Amino acid sequence: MIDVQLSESPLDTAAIIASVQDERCGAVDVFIGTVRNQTKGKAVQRLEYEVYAPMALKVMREICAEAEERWNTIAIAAHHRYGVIETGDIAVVVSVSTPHRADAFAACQYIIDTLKERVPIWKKEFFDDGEVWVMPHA
Amino acid sequence: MIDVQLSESPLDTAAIIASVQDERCGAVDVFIGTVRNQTKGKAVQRLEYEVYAPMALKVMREICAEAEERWNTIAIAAHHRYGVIETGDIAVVVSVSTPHRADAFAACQYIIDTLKERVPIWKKEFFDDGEVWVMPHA
Amino acid sequence: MTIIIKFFALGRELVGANELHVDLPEKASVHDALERLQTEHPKLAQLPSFLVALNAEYAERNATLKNGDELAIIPPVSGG
Amino acid sequence: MTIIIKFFALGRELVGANELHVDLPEKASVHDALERLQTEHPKLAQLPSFLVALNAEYAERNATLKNGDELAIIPPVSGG
Repeated sequence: MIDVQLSESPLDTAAIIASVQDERCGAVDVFIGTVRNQTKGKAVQRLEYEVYAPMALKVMREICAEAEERWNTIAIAAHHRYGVIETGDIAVVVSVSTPHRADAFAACQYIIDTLKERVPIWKKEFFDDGEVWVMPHA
Repeated sequence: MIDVQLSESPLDTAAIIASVQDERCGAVDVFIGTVRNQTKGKAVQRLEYEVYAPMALKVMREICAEAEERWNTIAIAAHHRYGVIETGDIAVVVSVSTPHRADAFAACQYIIDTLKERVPIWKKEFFDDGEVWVMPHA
Repeated sequence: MTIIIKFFALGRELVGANELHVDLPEKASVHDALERLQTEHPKLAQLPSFLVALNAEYAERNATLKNGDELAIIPPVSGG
Repeated sequence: MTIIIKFFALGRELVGANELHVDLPEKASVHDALERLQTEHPKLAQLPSFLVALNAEYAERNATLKNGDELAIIPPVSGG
């Protein structure tokens, strides 16, 4: 089972975790990405995420399918928020259930690492004195 | 912050995750260990966990402190259930918040791997036709 | 033929539009579309780098376009 | 002196007790306590392996005991 979603409203971590649980599974690994209150020592007021939705969903599905092929997984959910997000809020949740735990860690880390490289989502940080599009790979 | 607990009642994953969240953190990794409905193809009816409580808490605290020393973590919670557990129920939750995600995965995986090696907790599986103490390292 | 070009994040701000409809000769490539774009919107050069997507998939610059295609300028992504 | 020996899981079932109070000569070691135990509870040999903990910490078998110490027989653990 692969479930990818984009959401403008807050992500419900408990529901996302519950959606991957399965009696065949001994392990669930969950990654939760939150908005830090500072970047390189500078206070962040809030973030805004922009998304190319149809492509983002397609790429997220591809990445989850790659993980599913590579590790022994039962269910994968990856939800990303967009729009305005306050510091401390959750921007992304990746949840993977597997029969055995090493697969859960490896698949979950692969998905979040690859999501950050390939999924067309952009983050703008708002500071007291300005705003900037974050460009990690520029 | 290190928080270790043993609990006879169901673990509240959402509360455990919330307890480690912090605005300095960009990442939380959570491992949830659940009771599978079968072992080597044989249907498991339920499990019973027995614990040497004072020592288990001490060893859990040591393991979390080792992770805290080795990786850049902000908060760590590790809760283990004991007593009778039905299949599908949660036996253990480890939750680690960090500024950066690689530390969250590494610390969380270290804690659950080491917990399974060192913490004095024992699992008995109940089948239709008998019961057995699980001995992974015997 | 006409193609749609979509812009996001810094690219959108530099061009001042979410999308443009651009007329191109038949069998034009992604590369041709980008040349046209850079001539008409020189500010796009301020994007440190970008990839392109064709109909919601990453594409090479020598890919051939057809009428109605959706081309997207993908600045360095920063999700998660 | 008297020490307490605690049993868990299969060890508890083989001995038929959660804990025993055992009298030992002064300066007896963990090893001495285990020898006594194995003589009085030969079924313990059915434990495929075990570690020992002294006052809730893993201990070596040559550790010296003192009055009131809590020794625990730790069968292979299986938490998580």
